[in-house]
Amino acid sequence: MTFYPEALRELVEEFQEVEDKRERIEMLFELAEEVLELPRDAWTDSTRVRGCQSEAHVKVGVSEGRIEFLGAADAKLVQGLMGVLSIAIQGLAPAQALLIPPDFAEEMGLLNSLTASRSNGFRNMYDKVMKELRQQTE
Amino acid sequence: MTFYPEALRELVEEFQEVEDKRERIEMLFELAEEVLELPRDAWTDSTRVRGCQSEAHVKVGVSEGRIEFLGAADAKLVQGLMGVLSIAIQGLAPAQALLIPPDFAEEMGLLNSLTASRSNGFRNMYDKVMKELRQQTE
Amino acid sequence: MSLRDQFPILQRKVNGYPLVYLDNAATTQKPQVVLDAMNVYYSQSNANVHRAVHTLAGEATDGYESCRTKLKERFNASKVIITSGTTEAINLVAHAWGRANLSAGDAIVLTEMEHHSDIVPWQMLAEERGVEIRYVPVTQHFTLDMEAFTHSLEGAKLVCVVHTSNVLGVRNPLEDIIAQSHAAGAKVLIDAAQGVPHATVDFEAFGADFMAFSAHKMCGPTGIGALLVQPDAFEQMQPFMGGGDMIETVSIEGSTYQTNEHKFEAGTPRIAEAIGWSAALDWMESFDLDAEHERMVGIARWVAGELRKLGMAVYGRHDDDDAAVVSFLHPTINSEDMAHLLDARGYAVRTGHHCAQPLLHRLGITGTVRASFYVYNTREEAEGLVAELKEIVEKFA
Amino acid sequence: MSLRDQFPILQRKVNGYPLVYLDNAATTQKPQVVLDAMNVYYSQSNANVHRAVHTLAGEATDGYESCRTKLKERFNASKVIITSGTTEAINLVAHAWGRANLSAGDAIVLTEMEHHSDIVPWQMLAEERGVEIRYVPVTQHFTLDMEAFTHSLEGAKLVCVVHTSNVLGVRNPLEDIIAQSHAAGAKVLIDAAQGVPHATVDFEAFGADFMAFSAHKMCGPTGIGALLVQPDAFEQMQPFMGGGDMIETVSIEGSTYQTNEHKFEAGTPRIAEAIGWSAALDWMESFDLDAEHERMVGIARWVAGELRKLGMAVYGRHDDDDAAVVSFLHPTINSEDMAHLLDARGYAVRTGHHCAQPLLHRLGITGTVRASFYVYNTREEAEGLVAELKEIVEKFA
Ligand SMILES: Cc1ncc(COP(=O)(O)O)c(C=O)c1O
Ligand SMILES: Cc1ncc(COP(=O)(O)O)c(C=O)c1O
Repeated sequence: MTFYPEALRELVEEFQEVEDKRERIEMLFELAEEVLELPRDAWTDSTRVRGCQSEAHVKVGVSEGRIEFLGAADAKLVQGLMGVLSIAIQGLAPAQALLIPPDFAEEMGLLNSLTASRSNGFRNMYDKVMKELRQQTE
Repeated sequence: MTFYPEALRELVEEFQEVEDKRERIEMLFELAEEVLELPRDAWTDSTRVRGCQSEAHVKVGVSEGRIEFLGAADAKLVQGLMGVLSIAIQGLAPAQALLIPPDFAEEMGLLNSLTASRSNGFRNMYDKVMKELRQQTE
Repeated sequence: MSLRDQFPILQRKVNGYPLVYLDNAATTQKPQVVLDAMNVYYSQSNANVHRAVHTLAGEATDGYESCRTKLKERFNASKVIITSGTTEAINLVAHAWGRANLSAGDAIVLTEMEHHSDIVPWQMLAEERGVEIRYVPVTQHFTLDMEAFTHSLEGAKLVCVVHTSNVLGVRNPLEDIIAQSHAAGAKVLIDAAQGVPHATVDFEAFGADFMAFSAHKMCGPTGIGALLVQPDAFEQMQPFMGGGDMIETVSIEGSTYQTNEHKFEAGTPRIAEAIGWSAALDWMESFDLDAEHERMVGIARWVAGELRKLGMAVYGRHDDDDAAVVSFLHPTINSEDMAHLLDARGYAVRTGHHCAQPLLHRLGITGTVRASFYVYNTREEAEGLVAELKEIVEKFA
Repeated sequence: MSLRDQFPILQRKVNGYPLVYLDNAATTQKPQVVLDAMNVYYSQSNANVHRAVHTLAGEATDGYESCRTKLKERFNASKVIITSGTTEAINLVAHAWGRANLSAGDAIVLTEMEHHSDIVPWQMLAEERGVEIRYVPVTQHFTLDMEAFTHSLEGAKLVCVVHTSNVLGVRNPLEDIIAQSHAAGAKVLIDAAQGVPHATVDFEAFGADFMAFSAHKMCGPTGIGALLVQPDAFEQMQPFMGGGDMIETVSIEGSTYQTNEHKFEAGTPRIAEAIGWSAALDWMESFDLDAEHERMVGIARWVAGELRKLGMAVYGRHDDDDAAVVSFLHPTINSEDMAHLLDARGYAVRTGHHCAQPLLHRLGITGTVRASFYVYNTREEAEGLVAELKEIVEKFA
């Protein structure tokens, strides 16, 4: 967990203390509120996270060297994971954010598969955010 | 074994008494001599047993209501099985011969597969002989 | 041992709760006898089939061919081609029969109820050969528009229809479809992936020309399926994939092909899979499928009713011959969230478009939550599902 | 546990004698870990992959994709398409790449050493599209006529060559072939069915455009194989079979396809098989394949020498990089008889044309007896084989 920012580390630990998966999901649903919402009329093909079962959109900008992350998803679970990512990277320098591996979703006991495939909206979302960050720092 | 003619029944029993497969094969090789040989220059596409690994040819006629069976094969094992079939059907009425199931090769401990496939020259040979007998009695 | 006890996976816990496996339309579980048969093969008889005289090869060949024999018996079919599954079986028809017998201007009839596996191969053929595709619409009662079907037949050469919808569970009026198609001079392909797990079909009496299905949806292994073909249609098929045992002779001038089913089984076949499927087919004979089907549909019908009471939209009608599939949506709770919440309590259901986007498009939706029942599922499991959903609705609606 | 002890089948008796399995070029045996992996999957995680959120589906998807990941690592390949075997992999190239990139007048170079699986798909394409096929002859030293090869390249678009002959065991000069082909502007497909079980290949460094092989010849299950593809060739491939997970969207107006390997994996994939293969790939890392290869070729070379002493014709040269395959014929004893006599003592060898009729035609024969060795075979088994053959020759010649 070395690369996790403090806030993310705490979150992971908080989740790990909860044994029941249903409870963890409910906690995650609450984190959906943490995302700076990308309004529906800003949803475009370029904000779309591909391969999700339902609609999910993200927008990542870098302003004065700090990340600005917006997102929204039909599924609360996906938006909750955006919330976690948001807590992790909002306001960070891109170079720092790029060090965060996707493992937290598994470590928080939320996903059981990290394979980048259609079942895994989270992984696609994470990959898209990181890719865009990389492009914007080049 | 109800449909086996006497001579075939005896042969099957004789083979069943021998425990070693190698010995049984050697006994079968000797039965290759029992076949009325179909001379090489009589080998044609219509005498060919298809799907054999090596060349095998048979010719079945019915003369005065009695079967006349000729055969020859590159493989002694196949020709030996022709010998067994010959002992079973030579001179029989076709209707009687048609009652003989192909099981004897397995019961004699010679083949372990009765699936009609390329591995099984015997089965293809048996099927061809029976088919021709059926055609000639129609 | 009870039927259910024969499935080792059903002892498993998921997220601390007993597994309730309700994703049977995607794939079914395997009884122990199927695993045993494959283990025995691999640890006692593993060898390549055909063309060999050694003992293991004979046993492997017998095992492989026994699958074909059992399929012939179970379905009363004279030609059974072993494929990797329903999808390959349909692609085989599109290539081996379609490309040899259809040309520009010919028409194929599909339905909006088809699985992608019975759409995309035809779209590819249509694009390549200029063949026309006509889609029979689905009505608001979740059935095929049979009037439109009749109209679509004019000049059609092939009708491809799903036996039972994997989304709706609706079993189509196949007898009528086959009779009308044949009267119009069209051949008929049935996608029976969801049909044969629920009903025994006499292919000969049924009268379709082609029928495709997968082992993994009827308690058999992954990686294997079959295409049943009527003899006259079989004679019209050209080879599809080349190599391995499908030839009679190969020379640099050209090749000649086998005349039996091997012609369409290029390369080393699915040997262990065939042996496992063979065991699964035997196992399917060990209970009364019709009675089980009745029980399962009863459960599905009950679940559908309860879910409607919870305010869900249910897509399906659950007639006696339909499959035990319940597709549903809640007006405000997202499907994916619902599936995750269920998974947290051990319930495995599927969400998404179920590879039937044209059908969902017609229904005006993009996906459903789907619970599908099979022979080892119990009424108690269904009650548990309803109770869980009730809790979810109360909490998250 | 010794390497050999990990193969349960090697404890078996055949006709009262311990099994001596020397038909490894047809298919290899499976170590217990491979069976275990498939059993664990079927009894704990069996589910359909992709598009689902429940726990089992996640585990199944990870298991399936782990096979791809391991293949990428082992072969240093960026694109790995999972197929049902070598044969389907080559047919996939013929359809997905060939039909999109070759047209009348284009030429494909094959060799007389090819397996039918690398001939028939091209003959079918040639007939359909008017493509020319050129066959590189085999010399009396059992090698490709490299001068003829160089000449054949003029204007060729694709070169298809077997890594290692399944009849001769001869490993072709692939580095030279690939370099010359690329210089002439042709892509190269390697049939590595017999190659990868004996040698580790760095696909990236190797430089071929396509490489096909089967799991069952490298201690993995039946029913699965792979096609490795270079990225630029991958971009030139059109979809082959339609249905299942290969699409992005399907509508009645048309479909769009996935952009990764799933585009070529239509239908429910070979899930258990992928998991079994994954275990086999791990297992292959547990010993030094190069050292084992050296040992096996040593055995083959010794056997070849002994058989020549017995008056047999041996077809092969047994160089260091060749596979441990010994093809032979006795001047008077029929091959099939020989195989039956060997089987009676527990020895499994293969006879027949080994799906390489053009090669045999060139050698002026119609078949051989073939003994092929793999990592679990011992020197003692080889000595036993020679002793048996000696006895057979003495008795039946
Ligand atoms: C050289 C070669 N190519 C292709 C094949 C075909 O492999 P499969 O039957 O597994 O598709 C084989 C195996 O029989 C082979 O030895
Ligand atoms: C109706 C229907 N057709 C075709 C298929 C495709 O079957 P498979 O993926 O086994 O090829 C399925 C299963 O997903 C199905 O439900």
